[in-house]
Amino acid sequence: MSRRRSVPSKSRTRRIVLPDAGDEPVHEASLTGGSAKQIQELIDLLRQNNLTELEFERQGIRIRVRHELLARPLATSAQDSVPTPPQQPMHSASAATSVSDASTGFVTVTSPIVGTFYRSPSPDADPYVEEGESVKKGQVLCIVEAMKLMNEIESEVDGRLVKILVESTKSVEYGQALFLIDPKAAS
Amino acid sequence: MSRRRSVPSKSRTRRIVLPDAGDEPVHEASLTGGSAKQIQELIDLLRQNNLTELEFERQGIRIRVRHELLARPLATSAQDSVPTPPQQPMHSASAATSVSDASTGFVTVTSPIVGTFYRSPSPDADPYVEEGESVKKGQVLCIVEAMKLMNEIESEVDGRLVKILVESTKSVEYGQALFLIDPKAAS
Amino acid sequence: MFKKVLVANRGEIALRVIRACKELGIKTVAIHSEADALALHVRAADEKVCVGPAESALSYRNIPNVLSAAEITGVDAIHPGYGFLSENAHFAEVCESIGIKFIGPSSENIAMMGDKAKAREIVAKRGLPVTPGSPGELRSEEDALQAAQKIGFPVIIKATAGGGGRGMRVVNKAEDLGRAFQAAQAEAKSTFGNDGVYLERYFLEPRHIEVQILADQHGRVVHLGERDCSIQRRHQKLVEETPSPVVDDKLRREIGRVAVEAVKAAHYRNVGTVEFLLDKDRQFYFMEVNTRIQVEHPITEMVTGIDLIKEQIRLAAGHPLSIRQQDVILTGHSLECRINAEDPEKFTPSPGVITKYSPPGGFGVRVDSAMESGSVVVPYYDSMIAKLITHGRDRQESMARMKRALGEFIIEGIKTTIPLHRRILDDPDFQKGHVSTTFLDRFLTG
Amino acid sequence: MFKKVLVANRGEIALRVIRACKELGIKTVAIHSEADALALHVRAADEKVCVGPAESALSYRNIPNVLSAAEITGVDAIHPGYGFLSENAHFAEVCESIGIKFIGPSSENIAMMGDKAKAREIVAKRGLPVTPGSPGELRSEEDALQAAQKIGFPVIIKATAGGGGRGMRVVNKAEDLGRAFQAAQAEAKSTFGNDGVYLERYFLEPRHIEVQILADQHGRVVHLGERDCSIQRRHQKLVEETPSPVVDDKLRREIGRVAVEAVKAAHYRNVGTVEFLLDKDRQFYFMEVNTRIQVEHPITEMVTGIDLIKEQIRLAAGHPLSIRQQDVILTGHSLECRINAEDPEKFTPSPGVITKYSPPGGFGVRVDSAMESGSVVVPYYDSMIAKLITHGRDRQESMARMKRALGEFIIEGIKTTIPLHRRILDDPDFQKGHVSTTFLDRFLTG
Repeated sequence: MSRRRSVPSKSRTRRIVLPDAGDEPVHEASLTGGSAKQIQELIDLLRQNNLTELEFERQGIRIRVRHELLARPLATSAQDSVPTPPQQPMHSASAATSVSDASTGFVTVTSPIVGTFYRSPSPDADPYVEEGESVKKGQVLCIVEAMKLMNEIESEVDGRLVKILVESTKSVEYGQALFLIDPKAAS
Repeated sequence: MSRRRSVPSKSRTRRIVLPDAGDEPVHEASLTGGSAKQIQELIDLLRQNNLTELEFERQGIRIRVRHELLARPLATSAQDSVPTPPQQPMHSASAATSVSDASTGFVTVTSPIVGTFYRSPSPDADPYVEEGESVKKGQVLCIVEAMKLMNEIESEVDGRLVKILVESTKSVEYGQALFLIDPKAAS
Repeated sequence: MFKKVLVANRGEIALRVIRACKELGIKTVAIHSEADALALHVRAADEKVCVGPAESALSYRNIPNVLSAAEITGVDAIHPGYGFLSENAHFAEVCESIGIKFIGPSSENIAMMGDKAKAREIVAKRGLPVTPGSPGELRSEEDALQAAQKIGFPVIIKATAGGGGRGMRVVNKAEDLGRAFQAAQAEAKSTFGNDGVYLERYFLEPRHIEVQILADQHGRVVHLGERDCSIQRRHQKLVEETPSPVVDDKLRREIGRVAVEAVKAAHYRNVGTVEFLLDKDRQFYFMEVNTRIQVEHPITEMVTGIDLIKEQIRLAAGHPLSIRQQDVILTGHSLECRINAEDPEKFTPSPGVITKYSPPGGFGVRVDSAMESGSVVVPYYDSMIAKLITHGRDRQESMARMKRALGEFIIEGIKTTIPLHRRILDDPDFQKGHVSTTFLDRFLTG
Repeated sequence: MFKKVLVANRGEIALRVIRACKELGIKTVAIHSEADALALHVRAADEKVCVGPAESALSYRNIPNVLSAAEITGVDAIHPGYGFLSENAHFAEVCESIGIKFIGPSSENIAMMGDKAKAREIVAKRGLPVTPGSPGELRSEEDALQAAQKIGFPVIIKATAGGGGRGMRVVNKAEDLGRAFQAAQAEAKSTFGNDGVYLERYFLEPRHIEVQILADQHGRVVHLGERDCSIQRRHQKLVEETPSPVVDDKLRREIGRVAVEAVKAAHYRNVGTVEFLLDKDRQFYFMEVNTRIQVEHPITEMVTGIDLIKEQIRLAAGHPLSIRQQDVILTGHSLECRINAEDPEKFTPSPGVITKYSPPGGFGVRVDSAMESGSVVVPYYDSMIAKLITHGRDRQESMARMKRALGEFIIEGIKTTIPLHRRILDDPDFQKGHVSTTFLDRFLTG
């Protein structure tokens, strides 16, 4: 899980009265029993039914379980019954900001808050990190500004930054994917 | 198709002004192309899909296509793919009052009108016919009284009356099954 | 009050009647064709009887089977809905003769009002305004020419037994009259089995204004205000509203008074609708009386709070009117859009399975429909599958609500006229209320 | 008027607000938790922002994320609905400070009315009837004993910050008072973080009567009649109606005047509800002011024709009241049944997938819900999934309509309270209007 630090903004155009966002237990919740069980049921379904893909979509819940063929050689046919873990269930109650994708091995860094995404600490400064560069656990990757507070988003793995998924100055919602990191490429 | 004749009722408690029910083209309509095509589609579906049973049910339309195992020896397994014709599609636009069931070979005599079913011409008379008896084409099987008119329902096949499906004096709706006749047992 | 009523119809109006009966504590019997065995109106009723195959002539309009269904289920009364047997004077007469109450006017009322020329005559005799035209049926071409010259061209020739635009001919000048007269007679004969025709002044951009009336057995009559049904395609109404954007209080009082006098002149009973034509100079003319509940009755219910079907049943049961004219208060504005299972541009029917049906809801929104997810729109009957009705404090609010509700209405699997209604609601002329019966033709071609 | 509004809620009330905004031509932003990504309120809005995981404390009640969502989408105003942040004075204050209009009363209004003992004091000072009780917060057991002896037993001890039945203790005699006082203090402290308690006379079979008010920025206040919410289970309303079967015109005028004076005394603005207790002798006593739109607001809309959410938005935008007291006309009678996803006998929650959802329709029936076939009732939030509202010319008609609509309402896949509502509607005491807040307990145990 990535951490964020709140630092005061340099441009204080509006007075704000806010509880310190850092005090909110936003990323303390764990995956609830309910959704974990549902995901397990889908995995079981996939396994029992010899399927490669199983999609479950309902209002309020969207879960997708897919088997990536490229990840490993297959035993007999395309109808391999061994499932992979679900890719980032949207219904998860966990505020996890990094999710590992078993098919690619990449770690997805997601936004733990709603705000505006900045790749650099100020408009004229260099970006914190570029695609292809190595990143260390605890290294700041970007800022998400929320209510004039600058929240630094840190990497929580060592690895190589494969992809930046959001343009600087764009707004991001809770859980939105920001970066892909390849932890196997840690230098 | 069975025929009916309108005869005046003996008990004329109410004066009625009615077009002669016999003039209505109630049983002249043929199976519409639309429903016949849908049934054929289901049969094709069943054949292509190697199923024993296929049920199609929607508001306004209910079609059931089933393969009766007892009717013939099976080629390989219970999953025989040869379909039988549909048993009396309810959606049929035809006002057929006799429908042949290919699995049993029995002919079902249905009511061409709405009314009250009587097995005998008058309360103290003998029934027109009993189960197990032979019937001839054109023989009166029962009366369906509608609006004080006694409509005689005739058999339109030779055969043996296997089953009487409605109790005397009960009301019957359009298309309701009244008798089963086995035409193979014609004497 | 009746104990059990047979509903001799299908679709939304059958469900509408069943709902009213349930609220009155009356048991219901649904009839259905084989195509409608699983329809919602059948499941909503207490009992059901199959009366024939899909074709309505052999089922819903099959008088012996419908009456037999009424007899074997022991009902007190039959509600005919609209269409089918609702304006069949013979059916009403048979019901009367066998002691089953026909929920509607008397067979005499139906027969008299069914003869359009006769109805005009009765109303004109009372000194009420009818469209200038021939005094009665035209006997000859000479008759026609004389009448046309008296009222001035253009004129329209109509069948006395007519309806739905058939048997009609517009004539612009005297030399075309002879041929048009003969053609109209021939068409009337072949369509209605009656070659009677009459002639009226033809108005270029009239509005269709109709007045809802209620009349009890004691001769008391009230009217419930007007409906503006000017948005029509080939004489089929598509959008209706009340109050009309062009009818003010003074005109409403006048036209209401004329409607009441017209039905009084005809000794009419039960619910009915008096149809008028309103020209550009705000002159109104009697056209005809519809002797059934109308498709568009809900908009009147929305602004008056009066349940017309319940009132109709009570009147048929011999109850006196429960309201006086001064009790009728029109509150706000109401619109109805008829949702048809049709291509919204070509108007070709679109039967099939409704794979998803999700009606709009919330304040001021009413849906009258017998559809749900999985319903089948069969090709044998009318294509109207739902009526979307909104009510607001004023016309602006009820239009805004209609737009929002049309946006929420999800019907998948078939094509519907919802997109057309959204376009009409966006039209500046419609928004300003500047419409006539020719609006939709121009709208569709323009 | 606002150009874009963020709706800081979910479910039917979020959809209700979005519908009102659409009709006013205002763009909408939905927020949602991860559990509600595909919910109807999200799809109905113009924009959407995910504000956190399923738990409402981390999403719908997460002030920084909700305000960030408002900032990144550039809205002018936030509508809080009911529950969640709707009565959070701090949230309203932050909105005010950053220039985003909180659609509701001021943060001062919320804070003041949130302190139940304080609100009672303000109203009592104005000479208006409050339940006999301690003048303000009780400081000690001696205080409590003195107050109780003055007003007479039984008494009820309540938390000043309270609500929903928590922190309450009924005391029948003096010797039980000490222990109850301590227990209530401890419960208040642990539930609300505030051990303030006060004491009132305890009425045995009171009715819960509340008055809807609207107040503009210029201090003008109108009331829209009362709602009778006596059918409750553990202080949760289940069935509401207006007008109350026991309130006549005279009592309505009096209670309305007191409600208006109470909110004037508190300099209250926007919509609000003044709750009263009505005893068997038809004496009424002020209880508290709810500073939000209420769940049961639709029944007032049905009888007044006034869209309360639109009115609330207009008032928040600074518009003066569009209606005067004499313009408020109550027409007919309206009932609301809250349909909860609960076992109708044990009241255990019943989350799950709604395999079939088919709402009732027709005249006088309104459904406020954000459910459809395939919707998932998630276990994280309130169990109310639909509000079924009927309107009729009188109480008899609206009850008959409710019975028929409950019979039509199909919700499959989960359990709902529909069967309970049908039983309540069949109860002779309910039908006669002979109910109090203890009705449901007796009904369920009897």
